Amino acid sequence: MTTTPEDTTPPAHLVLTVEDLAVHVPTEHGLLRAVDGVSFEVRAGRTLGIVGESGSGKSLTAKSLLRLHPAAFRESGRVLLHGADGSGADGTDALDIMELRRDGPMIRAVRGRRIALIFQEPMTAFSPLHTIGDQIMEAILLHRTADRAEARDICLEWMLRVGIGDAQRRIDQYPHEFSGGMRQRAMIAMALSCEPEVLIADEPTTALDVTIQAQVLELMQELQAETGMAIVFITHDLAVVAGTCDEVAVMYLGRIVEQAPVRELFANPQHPYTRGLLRSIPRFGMGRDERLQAIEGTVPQAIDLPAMCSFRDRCGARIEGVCETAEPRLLELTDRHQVRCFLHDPDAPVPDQPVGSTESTASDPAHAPVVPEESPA
Amino acid sequence: MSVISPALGRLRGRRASSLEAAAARRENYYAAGQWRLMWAKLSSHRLAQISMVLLAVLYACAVLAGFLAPYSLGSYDSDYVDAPPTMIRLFHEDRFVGPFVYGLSFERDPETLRPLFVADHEQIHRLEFFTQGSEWSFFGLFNSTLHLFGAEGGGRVFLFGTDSLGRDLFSRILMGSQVSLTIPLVGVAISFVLGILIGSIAGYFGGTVDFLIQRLIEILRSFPTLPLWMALAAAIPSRVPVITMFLYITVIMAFIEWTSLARVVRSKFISLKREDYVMAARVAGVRPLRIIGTHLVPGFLSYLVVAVTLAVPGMIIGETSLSFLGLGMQAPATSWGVLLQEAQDITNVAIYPWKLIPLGFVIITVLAFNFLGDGLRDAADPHK
Amino acid sequence: MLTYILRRTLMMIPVVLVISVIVFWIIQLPPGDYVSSHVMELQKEGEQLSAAEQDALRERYGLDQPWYAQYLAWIWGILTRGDLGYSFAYSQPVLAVVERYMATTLIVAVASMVFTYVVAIPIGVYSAVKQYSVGDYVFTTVGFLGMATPNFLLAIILMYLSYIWFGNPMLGLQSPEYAAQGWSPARVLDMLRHLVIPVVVIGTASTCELIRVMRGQMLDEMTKQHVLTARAKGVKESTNLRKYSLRAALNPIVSTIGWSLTAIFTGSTITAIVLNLPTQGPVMLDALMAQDMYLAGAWLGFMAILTVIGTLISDILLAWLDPRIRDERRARA
Amino acid sequence: MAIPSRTRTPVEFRRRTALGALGGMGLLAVAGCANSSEGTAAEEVEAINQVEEIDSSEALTESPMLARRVEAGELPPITERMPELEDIMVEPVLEQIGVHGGTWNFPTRASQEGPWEIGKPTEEALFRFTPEGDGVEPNVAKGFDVNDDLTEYTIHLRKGMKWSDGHPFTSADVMMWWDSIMRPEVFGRSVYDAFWSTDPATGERAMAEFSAVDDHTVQIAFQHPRPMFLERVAIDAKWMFAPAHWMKEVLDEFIGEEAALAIAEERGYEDLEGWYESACYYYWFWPDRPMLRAWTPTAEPGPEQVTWERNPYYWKSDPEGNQLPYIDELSLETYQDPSHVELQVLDGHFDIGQFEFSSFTLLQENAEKGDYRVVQWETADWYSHGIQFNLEPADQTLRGLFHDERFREALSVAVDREALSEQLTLGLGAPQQSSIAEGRPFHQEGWAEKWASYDVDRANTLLDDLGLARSGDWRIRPDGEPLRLTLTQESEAPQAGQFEELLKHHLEEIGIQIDVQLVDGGRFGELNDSGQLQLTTRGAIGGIHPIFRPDTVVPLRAGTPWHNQYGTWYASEGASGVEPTGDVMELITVYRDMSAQTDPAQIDSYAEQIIQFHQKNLWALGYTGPVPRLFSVSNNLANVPTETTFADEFRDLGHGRPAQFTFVDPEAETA
Repeated sequence: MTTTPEDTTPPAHLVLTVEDLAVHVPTEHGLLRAVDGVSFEVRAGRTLGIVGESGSGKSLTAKSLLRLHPAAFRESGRVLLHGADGSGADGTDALDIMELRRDGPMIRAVRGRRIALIFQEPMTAFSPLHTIGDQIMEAILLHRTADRAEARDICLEWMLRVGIGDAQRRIDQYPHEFSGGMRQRAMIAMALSCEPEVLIADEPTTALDVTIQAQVLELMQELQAETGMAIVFITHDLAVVAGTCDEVAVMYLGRIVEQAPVRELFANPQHPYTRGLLRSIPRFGMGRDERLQAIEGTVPQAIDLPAMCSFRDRCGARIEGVCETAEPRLLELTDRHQVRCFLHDPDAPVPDQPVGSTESTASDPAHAPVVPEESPA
Repeated sequence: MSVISPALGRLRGRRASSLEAAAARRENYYAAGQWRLMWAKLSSHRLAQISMVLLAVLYACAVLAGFLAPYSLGSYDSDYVDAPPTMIRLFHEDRFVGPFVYGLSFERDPETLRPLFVADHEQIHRLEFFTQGSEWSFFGLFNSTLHLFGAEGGGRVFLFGTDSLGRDLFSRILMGSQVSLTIPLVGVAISFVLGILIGSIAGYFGGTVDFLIQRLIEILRSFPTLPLWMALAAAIPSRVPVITMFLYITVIMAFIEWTSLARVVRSKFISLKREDYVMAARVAGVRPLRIIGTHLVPGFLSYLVVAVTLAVPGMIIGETSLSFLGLGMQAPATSWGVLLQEAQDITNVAIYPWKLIPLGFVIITVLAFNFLGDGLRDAADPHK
Repeated sequence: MLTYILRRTLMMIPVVLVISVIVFWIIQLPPGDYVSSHVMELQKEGEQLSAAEQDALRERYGLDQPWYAQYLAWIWGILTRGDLGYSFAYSQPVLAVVERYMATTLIVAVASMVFTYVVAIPIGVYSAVKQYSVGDYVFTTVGFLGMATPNFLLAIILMYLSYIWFGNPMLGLQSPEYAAQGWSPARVLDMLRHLVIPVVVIGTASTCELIRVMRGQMLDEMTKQHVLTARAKGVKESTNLRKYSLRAALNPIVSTIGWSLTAIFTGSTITAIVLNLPTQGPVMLDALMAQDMYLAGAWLGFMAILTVIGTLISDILLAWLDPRIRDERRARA
Repeated sequence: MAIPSRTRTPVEFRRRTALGALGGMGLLAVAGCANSSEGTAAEEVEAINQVEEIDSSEALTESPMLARRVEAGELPPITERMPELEDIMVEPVLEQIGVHGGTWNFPTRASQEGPWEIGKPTEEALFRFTPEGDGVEPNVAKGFDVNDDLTEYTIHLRKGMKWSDGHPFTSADVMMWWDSIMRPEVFGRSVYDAFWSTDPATGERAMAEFSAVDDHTVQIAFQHPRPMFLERVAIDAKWMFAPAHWMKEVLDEFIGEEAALAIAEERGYEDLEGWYESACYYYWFWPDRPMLRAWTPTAEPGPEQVTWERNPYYWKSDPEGNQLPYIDELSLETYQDPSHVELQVLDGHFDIGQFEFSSFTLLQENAEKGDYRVVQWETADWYSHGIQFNLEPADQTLRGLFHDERFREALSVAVDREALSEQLTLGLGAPQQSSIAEGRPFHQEGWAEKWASYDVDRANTLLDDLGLARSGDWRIRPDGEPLRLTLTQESEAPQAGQFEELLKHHLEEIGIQIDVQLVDGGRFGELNDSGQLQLTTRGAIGGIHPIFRPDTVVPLRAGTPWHNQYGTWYASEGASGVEPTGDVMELITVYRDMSAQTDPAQIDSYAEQIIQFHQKNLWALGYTGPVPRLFSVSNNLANVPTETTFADEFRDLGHGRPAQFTFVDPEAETA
């Protein structure tokens, strides 16, 4: 995956296209625009990372792909699931998940079968009252075979594939008898047992300790190589993204603020938020007295936001008189690198003051207007 | 970060949550203590709010009972036995005269001896507000003869009718609320302390201590309460002041109630005990009682508040049952339990149905406490 | 597990013995004894017993002994001969009296319990699934009305309404004309009609409690991660509700069945009196009032044992239903 | 009436009894009774007691239910079942000749403590009180003879009379009762007062001797004159016979202790005492135990319903020769709370219900709907609401006060009787002192008004005079203690708590602090026995005649709160209790003298003295006059007396002669 340079491999066929996805939640205090205007696409065998802080809407986006939200949530946009061979890449023949009735048989046929989901907390993702095997087989019985013996075989096979030794015994054990890492392996086995086209991994490793984390990530990569499934990898951890994803979308307050291939993003972040995130990752070679920089403030709530840049209050590079005037557009810096920031918008309103910032430093590259041409290809 | 993001979490709790528009407030949201969160959530739970208001009104009435009640507990009036609620009128012969009542003449049906009250249209008794009447005492602090209302010139106003001894039911309900609304609170408070203490000891130490306490609870719960009450009723001397009797009753109630609270506390403790911060404190050598006091109890105090709110209705009903067994307040002191017990009679249900009005008060109070408890429970876990 | 049950069962013996002592001590605690209350009863009917006659009665019943001597004799009889003692008021062995009322008591208790569970669980589930809907509020309110009205008053009001509306207060468990007959569909129907009020009255109190618990449990369970996991697997909502949420929510409720039976047995005494039910409750209350101590003692002891067994059953059920607890027990035992 | 000439007829008999003489005093105001002071007692009694006789066996008619059994060969014909024609007891017609059939739905208390509820209405004693209550008349007995010094009573039984199992009833049955049951005291009761005569000189008591003269004659001999013997038998001994043939199969005397115990155990009893109390005293629950009652049980009492069926051998008929009872069956249905009887009377289920007076309005208002009428029977109590002072309380200061007339008067006039009457008795209990009502024997002028006017000032003056000075709200006793009294009532009593609350209210107005204490029956008994009571509102005093039942008015035995310690003293012959002084001692003396009298007029004059002591002292204060006992009677039921007296001495409802109650339309009456 990541080891293969994108430009040398033939583009894999499209598996999932998300267009203008929005999840709006009515509350007593107004409409919460939890996800707004999100678009991306995922190709077979590739991994898309969605990165963001708590409350950025990344998990909601993930659940929208399977329509797991309660009826009260207002969803719009299109989630196109293309045929297994990539047919309908133009959208004509694809299945629009948003058109399906919530909890109807159509969506249920997609869930687990074509799009599978792995959750963050392996501790709670299994029912404590049922055996691991029972819960893995449930999906198999629903989607692949009605024969329990066969389902059990498939289950055992997958448990072995995800590295659960002594599967014959463990299949009848309860979740509390599994360690965290083992449970996450079981979770993966459950998700993959029906060989889905898309795997959505919602913070699959957050709850695990570092060595287990690495094992699980490795496992996922191996399996992706074997099955050719697409992965949507949701995380707040840019470090993980770097090692696993082909493409990265950075979300802030329900919107994608920057999207680029993984190398491009790390090498040439364009949005102040992305830069902030990158600065908050510890790097090799950091000076002893260098401090990790956190982004100030917390994610506000997306209710009744005025039409302005939502990151403005926390932004170190805000342009007074510009950022609060309107919402920035998503700009195409290159055909695969998009950013949502006035800094890159040639049509941005003229600021009252040239550059206004409380803590801006000249040395910070973020403050220099970045010209698209300069970005490394 | 939890699997469900806080945003979603808040959304899920949205129906009971407040999502403040103001950014400043929003920022505080994360810093806000558990109590503020609960309060914020509670204040958007409409039924809980209504319940709170209702309870506030009821308690205020109980505090001001002497002032609000037009008559005292000793106002036996043989001219007005089993009188139905008095009709308060505004117009006399199509002429507006303000709130007034007609004088009533009392006679009995010669066939059935049912009391009949005929309104005498010649006698008009206006309602007077802030009027003088029988003396009442404000918890022994001061005495007053001021009453919110009364009928002028010998008129009688019985909002809820009278009982067979000719006492005003409205006044009795108010006076009774002083007992019926406080016994549960005091009783729950006692059982609360007992329950936390014993439950936490059992939960914290586990092992033999837990085993013994568990058996103790088992024994207590299988106690025959009925003969116990009867024994107590006989043991309580007849000449106890009302306050003492009140205490006896609360202690009896608490004695029965604490075991269930202790069980709740114990199980909560066992699960909390495994939490890291408690482990840390233990490893650091903090004394057990200190751990219980500073680490564990705050960890589920909100939960206990809920449990307590929900225990109150049981106590209110318990008080009525005790009255049924004759273990109630001594006359003329009264309580809702005593009033209900008096009403428990086919004659009353069939002929003098207004005597069932106290039941309404019991129901309202129990409902209010329950809805408040429900609201509190929904609010108790803001991050759910 | 087996060792655990065994250990707990053995532990029951001292607990029950302690309870029996306390029960017996409490029963004789109220002043006066059976003879003194019996004499008062006779007086009301115009009979007088002389002091000598009273003393003879006391001697005959062994009431001239101190209470612990009476207790030891009683418990010895139970342990060695299975003899529960003698009811003074009925002049019959306690067992005979208890037997006489057992069938109806069980019918009422079991019917109330079934009613409670059959009504409460679906309503609790409904109220949770449709939280804050009109139905939720209606059920909650009706449940609370039942709970807030003291049973004795609710019973008398329902009886009176039944008389007003149907011309029959539905007292007792069956119409007298059926009492002497054999079983027939008409008699069963008649009995069912008579069961309505008692079951409603006795049931509502615990029903409300149960609805609330069930609703809370369901709300907790329905938002659990693993329910979402199952949904993401493509499991049907109804299956999901049944297999995961309901199953988990039922756990604590099923495990309290042991407790509730005792509660329904003892808690319905006053109701049974008001409704004229020929159950143990009123018999026992009379026995307590009259200090017919072996009868009262046997019954209360029985209740105590039921409570202890109930607790044990609850614990076993809990372990049986929840693999985590099962393993913990296994580890401890 | 063909009674052997040597036997006195009931008319003669009445002339010789004490109450016969009372007739002239206008004993009871009985409607339809030729109640005039002019006619002789004999004429009057004869008018009341039109004893008719069945002319021929042709006239005898039985219930269709029995006729069917006769046809089926299960029963002998009626002529063989009933006594010889001239010995059949003929009940006079009260309202109408009845119709055979129907089921009488009869409420009984669920508790085993209530055997009398069915026991009294179905009871058949040797002698019973006349409807007017002015004396006794033969019942199971056909008649009697007595010698002039009242030491030898000869009782004649009815020839051909049979037990409910068809076995002949003879003098052997009376002898069985006396020799094997009463005298050995096998059922836990001492030999009744009736069977003792007192030596007028020494006061020593001697037991009667029974002997069977022939199959139908029994003689009872006393050492000393025994006046009022038959009245006492009617009250105390209730039945003076037992089925000898059956008893021989159960009494240990005949079959040995082992076999007797085996039977006891078979019947569910652990000892012979319990079994014999049940077999010889509360015997009417055993279906196999032969009886003389109009109805007999078909099963032992159970949790729900028991049917009693008519006794095919019942020995009474109406004047037309219809064998009684008219009603075929009793359906005994258990209830636990009086409200159940109320509800099932309202819905027309119970044919007769007995009620406290407080149910009056409810019953009257629904009478038409429930198709019943409300019948009121007077009671013989002297008041409906009142208090008794325990004259020997532990506290000597209180004792002094209770014995002081002024104190009792103060407590009497401090209470507003008019108000109490409205609040407690629906306005029906007259606001008056404890007293004997006008028209009843021993009524005294001015008694009802004594200390009866509401006068708080007077009460205060009296208390001041007693040295009970007021300090603040409360009065202080001479010893410096506050004057504080405990007022005890049994919690089960009707209206318990209400009357006490009102009393407390009134008495606290005059500075006496009152603690109301409601206790269960056993506790009350214990308080009473141990002398711990001070004031109590439980029960009432009174009664038909001091000679019938002196318990509440003369301290002869323990029980009645006001004289409990004295009664204990008397009954234990001084071994325990407290020896009375003054007027209370006089009561005992007068009573003893009265008991030794053979002349009815003398007896009455002594009785009057007893009454006057009460009028003078008022050891018990009454605040409201007596209220009647209520019966709801189905409109389909006839021959239920409307105005008579409800008293235990008269066996409560039994005084209405239930055997001749009849349904107007028996078809409409099923269970």
